[in-house]
Amino acid sequence: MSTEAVKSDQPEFQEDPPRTPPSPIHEADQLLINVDGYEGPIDVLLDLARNQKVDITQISILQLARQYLSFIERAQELNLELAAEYLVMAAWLAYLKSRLLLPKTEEGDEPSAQEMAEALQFQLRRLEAMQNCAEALMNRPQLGQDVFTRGRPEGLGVVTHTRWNVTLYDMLKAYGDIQRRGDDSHYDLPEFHLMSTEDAMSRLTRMLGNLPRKGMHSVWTTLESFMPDGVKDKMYGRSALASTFTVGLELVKQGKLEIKQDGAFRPIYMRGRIVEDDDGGEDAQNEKDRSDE
Amino acid sequence: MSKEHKRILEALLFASPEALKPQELHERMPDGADVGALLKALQADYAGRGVELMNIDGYWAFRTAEDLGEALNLEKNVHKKMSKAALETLAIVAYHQPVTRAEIENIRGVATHRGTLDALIEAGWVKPGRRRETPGRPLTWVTTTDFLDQFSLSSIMDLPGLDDLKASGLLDRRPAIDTLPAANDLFAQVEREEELAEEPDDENIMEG
Amino acid sequence: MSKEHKRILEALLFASPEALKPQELHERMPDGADVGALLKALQADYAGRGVELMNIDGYWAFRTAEDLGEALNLEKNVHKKMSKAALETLAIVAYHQPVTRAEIENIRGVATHRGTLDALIEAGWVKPGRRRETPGRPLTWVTTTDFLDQFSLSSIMDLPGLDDLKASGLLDRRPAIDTLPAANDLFAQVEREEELAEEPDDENIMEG
Repeated sequence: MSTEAVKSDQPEFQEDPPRTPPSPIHEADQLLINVDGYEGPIDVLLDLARNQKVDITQISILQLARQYLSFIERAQELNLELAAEYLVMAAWLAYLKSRLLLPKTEEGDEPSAQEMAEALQFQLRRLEAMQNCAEALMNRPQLGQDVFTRGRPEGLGVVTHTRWNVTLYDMLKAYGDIQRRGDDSHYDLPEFHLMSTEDAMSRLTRMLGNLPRKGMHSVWTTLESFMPDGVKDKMYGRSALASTFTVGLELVKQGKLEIKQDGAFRPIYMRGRIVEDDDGGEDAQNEKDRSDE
Repeated sequence: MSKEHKRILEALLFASPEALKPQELHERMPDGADVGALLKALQADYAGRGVELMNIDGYWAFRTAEDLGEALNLEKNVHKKMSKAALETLAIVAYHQPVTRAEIENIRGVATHRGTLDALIEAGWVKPGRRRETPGRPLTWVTTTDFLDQFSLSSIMDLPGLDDLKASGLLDRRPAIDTLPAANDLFAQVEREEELAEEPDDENIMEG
Repeated sequence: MSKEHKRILEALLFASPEALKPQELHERMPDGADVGALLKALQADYAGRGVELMNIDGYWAFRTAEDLGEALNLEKNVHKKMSKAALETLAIVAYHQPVTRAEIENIRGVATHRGTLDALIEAGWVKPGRRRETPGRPLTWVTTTDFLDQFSLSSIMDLPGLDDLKASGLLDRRPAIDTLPAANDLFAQVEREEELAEEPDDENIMEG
């Protein structure tokens, strides 16, 4: 039977004569016209198989292969560019065709031609099933076309209650901060009753002069013993100590005093170093004048 | 009155983005549908349900039942911290109320952002008081009952006074050097003194 | 099961622009409401009406009844027409999910063009699933809840003809014709193909 017969409006109830390969040129050209509409070689094969008008499980793989190969041949005659997969399929079908036509031989592990044909048939059936499923899906009632959501939903509100993680302490602390900041803006330096280094200098030089002497040097005397007596004000006491020690160091630098300490936190001893009465007196006097300024 | 017609009417009213007039419904319904009777029937079907068919000024639409408005909202609790500026402003309003915005700024020593008072009003802790009868008649601010609730105070008089604050150390502004413990051995105090000298830094951290 | 609870649930589902999960409903329902039972009861109330309560992949929403599509004279929201390739791919993802791109290509017997999956993802019908724990850890693709909503399906178990396909073994994702002795993958056999094909086009092969 020719393709013309298949294509004609022949009533379907009429028995088909035994199938022969359709006129290759015609069938191939028909496919080629449509080639952009196909989703690859399996799709083409599926279309060919459908044209056999039999249950897809009953299709003639050999006939299918011949039809497909003539389609490829025709495409090449016409210099049509076909995607690679069409050529791969052609190669595979050519191979399958030769295997199907050759007498059966023992081929070891290789799948038989029959198995390969069944695999192709499965592939075709599966794709057909998927195409049918796509159609079935699209035939379902669709949202926005057949099924609708509420046209104007009121929407669901969210009412947020804010819970403040604030304690009374936080607020009082904040108030305290403001008060203190207020203090800062007119902050008077506290007046401390302290012994200045100037005072310490005059005290120390005076006291050193009064110390008993032995030879060229006065006797070693503890730092504490130069401190004023009966000081109640702790701050004053500490400043006196610091200032006297600082002044002591200054006098050491001037060569008028010697300081020694036997170890950390051990008592500090000082003694005057009277080199010459005239010079020392002069220097001391100068120092005094300067501090008075 | 066909059941099928009622179904179509129901679906139409449900899916329509606008409320529809009977005339509009009539145009969309199959021929021969008695829209008026169908609307009445549908309204009766939905009476007392969570959704009701409402006739608003001649337009028909489904609406969730009015009494359920509250129930449809999801209540969420959000825990928030208050900004330092807000806390200070709150404290000033609490201690100095009624107090004007200018006075708040004066006490804080910085300009108050608009949002700061707003946040306190939103929190429900501060509300406008009377206008001060001075030039410009500025609005004063006072604290609310919610404010007292938040801090478990029965009245504004329960706020600790300045003296209390001082006594509790909240207003402490003594220089660190003053806070040295009495000690006879000055040299033994060196280490301890160093520790205490860091105190002003700590305070800065708290302020920051 | 309280009538009041059912009213609230009904109103919630009506008012929500989106389908809601029982968990979301539970959050908004009064304490002690048996959301599951209420949903069932409500679904029964609406069965056969013009509006029905649908369960879409565990999300619940009111929708107009499927069978009224024709009768509803409403503005249709027609989405962009999908290509044959996209529809085929959608069907493969739907019925074979989770499915890798290589598996889709195998079933279709053709390399998938870039835009094909993209269009489905853009439509919101397909999304990436987990990676398959096989060499190369290929990404799988699955359908979305929106896909089910679009086609009025409660779950992928409701896909038309699913059981028949399963029974006939056609949901086997494995490649079918890669049992070719010399070729494990048709499309990887460039060299062999060059031998066999008369006029191979290298570039096309690479692109394919």
